[in-house]
Amino acid sequence: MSDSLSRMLDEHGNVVEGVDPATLPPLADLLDGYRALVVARRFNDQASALVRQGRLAVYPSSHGQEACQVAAATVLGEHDWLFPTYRDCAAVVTRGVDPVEVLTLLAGEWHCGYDPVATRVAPQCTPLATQLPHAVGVAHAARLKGEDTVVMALCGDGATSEGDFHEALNFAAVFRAPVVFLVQNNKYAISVPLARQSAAPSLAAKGVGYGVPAELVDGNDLAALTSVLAAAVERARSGGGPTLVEADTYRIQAHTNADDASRYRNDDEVAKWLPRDPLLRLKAYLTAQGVLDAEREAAFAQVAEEMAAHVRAGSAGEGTADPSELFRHVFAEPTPQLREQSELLAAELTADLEAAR
Amino acid sequence: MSDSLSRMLDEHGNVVEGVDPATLPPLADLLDGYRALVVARRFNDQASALVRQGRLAVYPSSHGQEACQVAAATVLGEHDWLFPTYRDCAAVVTRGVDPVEVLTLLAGEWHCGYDPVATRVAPQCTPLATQLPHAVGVAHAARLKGEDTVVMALCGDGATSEGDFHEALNFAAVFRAPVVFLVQNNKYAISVPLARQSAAPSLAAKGVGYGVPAELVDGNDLAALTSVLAAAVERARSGGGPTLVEADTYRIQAHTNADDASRYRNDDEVAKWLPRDPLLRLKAYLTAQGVLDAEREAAFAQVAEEMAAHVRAGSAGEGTADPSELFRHVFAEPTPQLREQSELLAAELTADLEAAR
Amino acid sequence: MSTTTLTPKITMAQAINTALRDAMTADDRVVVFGEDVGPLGGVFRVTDGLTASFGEDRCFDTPLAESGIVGMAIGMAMNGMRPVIEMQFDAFAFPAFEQIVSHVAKMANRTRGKVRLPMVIRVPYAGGVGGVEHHCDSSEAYYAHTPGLLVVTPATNADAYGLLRAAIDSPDPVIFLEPKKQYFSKEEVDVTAPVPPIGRAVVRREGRDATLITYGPSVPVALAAAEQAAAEGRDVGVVDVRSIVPFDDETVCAAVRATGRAVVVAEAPGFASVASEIAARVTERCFHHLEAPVRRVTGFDIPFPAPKLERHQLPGVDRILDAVDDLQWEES
Amino acid sequence: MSTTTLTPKITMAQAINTALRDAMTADDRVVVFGEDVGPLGGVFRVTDGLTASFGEDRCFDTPLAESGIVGMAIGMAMNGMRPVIEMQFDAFAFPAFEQIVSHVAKMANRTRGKVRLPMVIRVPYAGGVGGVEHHCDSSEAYYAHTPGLLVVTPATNADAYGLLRAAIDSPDPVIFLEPKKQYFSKEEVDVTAPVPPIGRAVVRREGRDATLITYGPSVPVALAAAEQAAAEGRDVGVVDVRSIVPFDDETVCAAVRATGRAVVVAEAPGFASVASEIAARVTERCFHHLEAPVRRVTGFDIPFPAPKLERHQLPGVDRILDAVDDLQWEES
Ligand SMILES: Cc1ncc(C[n+]2csc(CCOP(=O)(O)OP(=O)(O)O)c2C)c(N)n1
Ligand SMILES: Cc1ncc(C[n+]2csc(CCOP(=O)(O)OP(=O)(O)O)c2C)c(N)n1
Ligand SMILES: [Mg+2]
Ligand SMILES: [Mg+2]
Repeated sequence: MSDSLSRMLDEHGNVVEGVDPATLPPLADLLDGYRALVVARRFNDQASALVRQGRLAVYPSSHGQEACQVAAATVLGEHDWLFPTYRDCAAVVTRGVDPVEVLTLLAGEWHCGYDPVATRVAPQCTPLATQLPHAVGVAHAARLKGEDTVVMALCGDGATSEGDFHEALNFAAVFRAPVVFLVQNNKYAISVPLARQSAAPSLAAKGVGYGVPAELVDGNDLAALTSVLAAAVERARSGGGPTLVEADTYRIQAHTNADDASRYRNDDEVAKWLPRDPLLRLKAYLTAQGVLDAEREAAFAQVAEEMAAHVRAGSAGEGTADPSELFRHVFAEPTPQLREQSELLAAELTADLEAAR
Repeated sequence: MSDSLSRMLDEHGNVVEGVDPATLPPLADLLDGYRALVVARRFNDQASALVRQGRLAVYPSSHGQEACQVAAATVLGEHDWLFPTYRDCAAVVTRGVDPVEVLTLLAGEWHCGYDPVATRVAPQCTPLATQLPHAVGVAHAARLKGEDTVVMALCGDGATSEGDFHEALNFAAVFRAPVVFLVQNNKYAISVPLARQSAAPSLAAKGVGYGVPAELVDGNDLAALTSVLAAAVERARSGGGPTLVEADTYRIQAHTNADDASRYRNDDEVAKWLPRDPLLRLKAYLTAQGVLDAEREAAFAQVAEEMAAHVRAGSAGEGTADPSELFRHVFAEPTPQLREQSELLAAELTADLEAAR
Repeated sequence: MSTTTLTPKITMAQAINTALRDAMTADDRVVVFGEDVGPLGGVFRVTDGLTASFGEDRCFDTPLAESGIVGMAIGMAMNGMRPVIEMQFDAFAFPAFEQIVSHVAKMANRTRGKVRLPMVIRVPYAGGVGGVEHHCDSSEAYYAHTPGLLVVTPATNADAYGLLRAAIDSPDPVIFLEPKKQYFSKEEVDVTAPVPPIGRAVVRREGRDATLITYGPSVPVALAAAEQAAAEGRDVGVVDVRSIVPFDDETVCAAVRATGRAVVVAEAPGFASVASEIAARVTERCFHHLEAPVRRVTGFDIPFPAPKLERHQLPGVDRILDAVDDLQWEES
Repeated sequence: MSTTTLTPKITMAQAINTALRDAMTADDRVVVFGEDVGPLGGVFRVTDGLTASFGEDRCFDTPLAESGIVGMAIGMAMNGMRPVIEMQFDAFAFPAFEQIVSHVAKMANRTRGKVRLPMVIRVPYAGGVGGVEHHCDSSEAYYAHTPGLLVVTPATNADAYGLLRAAIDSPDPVIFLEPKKQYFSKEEVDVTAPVPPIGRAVVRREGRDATLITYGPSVPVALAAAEQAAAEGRDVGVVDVRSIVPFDDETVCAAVRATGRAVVVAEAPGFASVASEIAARVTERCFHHLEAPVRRVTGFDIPFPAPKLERHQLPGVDRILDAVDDLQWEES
């Protein structure tokens, strides 16, 4: 099961041969999903634009991976948790977190922007794979508390090489923790191609070594992704333990704006993936099914534009950047040492102000 | 291939049904192997006795795992490397290192006793799984230098849960490094049983996730172990890359002398494994083949006794324990700081001596 | 579950065990896990009987992976529990270093206090037990240098009980360093005494001539040295730091100002250590009270030596007294 | 492969690149690997062109796993090579902490010198680049506190070249900390100059009134502060430590004894830091020459702040001058 690719819609939006159309997610859900894809794409593009304008420090875009982003968020219930990486802003946005808050960290703040407990979204994680054991912990705690919470934990192909990936998968399996691990295999870890990352037949193949059921799915096919992930979430919720899902996708853009992808891959390779765009195929399918027309498309674009305008407006400010906050959250109660240091800084700032007069 | 158990000799020393007796290692090799088993067993017992006598700080015995110990060492060529753990003294002895040197660390010295470069045996490693990436490095360096060295890297079932196990297997696979990983699955990590360590169908199943061929073998059957490991060494030597071998065996004694196994397992479980003793079955086979008789058995016992006497004699002394050595090897050239500290200690010791007069 | 009464004489391991028990009884969000802490009760028997008393869900063994253990504890703390985890030996916490430094220490700050991690990482530390390599490291400097971690180390069985209760109650993550050589030494412990606050040093012995500043396994050694100094006519005090982070400047500096002479005593290698910090900050704050530079008696800057040589590494009574002798008495 | 000539003005990244190139040319046991160091040439372009010049076997990318990278380097060093590995950012070396502390630092001692590990771990470190979290840590204290590691940090492009050559030639493992904010600043570098020995500090500026002791990214800041102090009539010297382990007590203490006043400047959080060590050891050795306690200007004990606030964390000219002003001038 882990070596064959699950796909429902082909690149042209046709239902793949052998797939019973009745097994596709309901049209209404796919239409919602398509809207989310449009918003996610717009979010990616808007954030990249903000970087170019110098209003955002850095942005790792999920352009081309929006189906993974949308599916990961939409299969979750209200009380479920999402554990995103730095590349998963669009998933967090789809989950319903204010897109301005989502960009806080990347805008140069020291904090994650949103309230992880209220939103049930962990801070976007930078050190690779380190969030995966946290996801297991949240899930195991939920199980001990008798709650039916499920945790969706995201990582990239590169992150699967880290020891923490291994430890998290193994802990989840041993404790039958309700976690779904979604690996977005976008074929690159910055400049390092998949072949330098793994010699396995697939990343899904890693499930076997933990006794974790695994599935390889077309990462640009929202229908297939949603089906596979929803099933995994359901199994986790009903006590069936963790699942590993590998999404076969591609990083269309550079790692971040700071990266120069031409140093390690050629445009031909990218060009081959462009027709596999997750939006194109779902649009084709929904159009053929008669539920998507120009009007609806325009309505979705409108929603996306409003989101983008909100992001632009929200990113205009200088942010909080109150120096006293430097000391406020390190501990519940600042230590005497931090109080002293905070006073030192305050005195400096006062002196600066006075000098500036 | 990774889920079915390779076995050549059953518990009674009969060739297992379906196995062509011609595929067994040559009788002469098995006879040598048997002698090595006898010596290894004697070594384990002698070391345990030294602990009881207070002449050795601690000893993690491989009693019952001697077939793994012997096979791991004997399949290697002169220039190959062995990477043992704290439990693999007997493998190091089989490799030809002076058994007194092998016990150095456990006798309370700060160093590993033997010269790793001269013996091609890495220091016995305590932090679990951490030696596995070193093994990959030695192997990769050999490959870059055009040498046909193979590296045998040992670890336990518990150690497979560590991130370093994962990283080592993956690096070995990606670089096609000539390493054979032998996991001695003795069912316990101190008190923690295999079921708490892994939910996988087998530990060999982990190979798939790295694209590393894997084999599950009866760890108490020297014939099967030798065949499987020798084939893996040959594949590695000829450029075929790494192999993962899981040896199905059992830790007959407590974790170390300091451990009380009755707190976490009962004697019945142990009793079940006693008839599967690696010595018994090989002895029965060789006797039936007519190459082992009482005289030969006595000769082997004699060799083992000589080794044991040598160990007892060698463990009598107080060891080097020269305080100036504390500073001598930290860097090639002691730093000014270490020189100062060394002089301080020397002055103290001189003062003590004078005070004692 | 036994109810807690005034225990006449118990070992430090038992004091910690009792603290865990009492905390688990008082608050069912407290869970204990790690390697061999379940049926075995830990290699030092510190968690003895907890699984039997509280069940598999409250005290359990994990797979053998320290980063995973700390990482899972982080997640459980995020989801409302209060994990108390054990690292089997000091050096075996190092695989979890990234989780500790990049997450345990920083989660509260990163989330502006929305996600605090009320977890305790118990680490048996330091030497004096004749352990083989990797079993005797004094790793407090790594943690103390990392902003966001509270670092606490008891020197008495009463503090082992009290400070662990305080650590478990703390809203912030605590690295709880247990001097393993004291696990089996017996002392009276009044578990009904008020829980001491984290962040307060304590004067273990008053002294007018010089002050020994120390913590954890070196406290009994410093007390023995003070005892011997007294026999030799010098009145030496001992301050037990107890809480490395936060640091109690007030108590420590008051003691040093009163004597004008100080020696910092700790097992860890001295370079860039907690002892360096104490020496530096005491000097900064008490400079004009000092008759002599603050001396340090610490481990040498070498890997922890094997049993046969460890007595040379550990700060002993003689070395401490030599340092006290060095405090330029002739000039005063 | 270009032969090396006197290069007029190159960046620190280029100086390091040239050092790698020259070392690889001089000794084919030198191999370079890590994350993205191959075709990409590293995220800071420090390894630019090495794969093209020396081939895949001499400079290559690895899977994404820092413990594996350090572990593999250990094995390669055991087998006769001289690996120079890159940790992509300071905080991303933490997953390798166990390998560094338990093996890199201890292998020579454990084998009585039979297995030395001539390897270099390059770590771009410290702030000043407006990086997001985990990208600006100053982690030198962790390494400096660990016996068995040499810890070196250049502050000039010439030293970046020279010290890296020395580090690669060293029979012992070296943590080579590169002040990343200086990667793209240009200076003249004479690569034909003799390689400086590891372990020697250098006086960057003579001064009679006070001494700033510093290293790495804080050296230019200290020089700027000294410049401004001069404008204000105070003659302040600057010592660049360069080598944290071994530490050059001689040079540092000579400078301090001459002035009687010292300020230690470093970016890392101050608690239990290298700055603490320097303050403590300078005080121990120069006590009677000191007119005032040695002051420390360091980062606060907080997680490294985000771009918008990092200027408050970094020791700046004003804060250094305030500390100099504090050195009790009225009394002398
Ligand atoms: C522990 C750690 N090491 C290195 C890095 C630097 N780094 C950031 S992203 C990245 C590549 C990650 O690749 P992948 O996991 O495939 O995710 P993607 O960026 O493709 O989404 C690297 C090496 C890091 N963030 N964390
Ligand atoms: C990193 C690390 N964590 C913990 C330990 C403590 N410890 C020593 S042996 C052991 C169990 C190892 O089990 P396994 O790998 O199955 O090997 P076995 O002892 O059975 O041969 C543990 C937990 C250690 N040595 N290293
Ligand atoms: Mg990727
Ligand atoms: Mg085992």
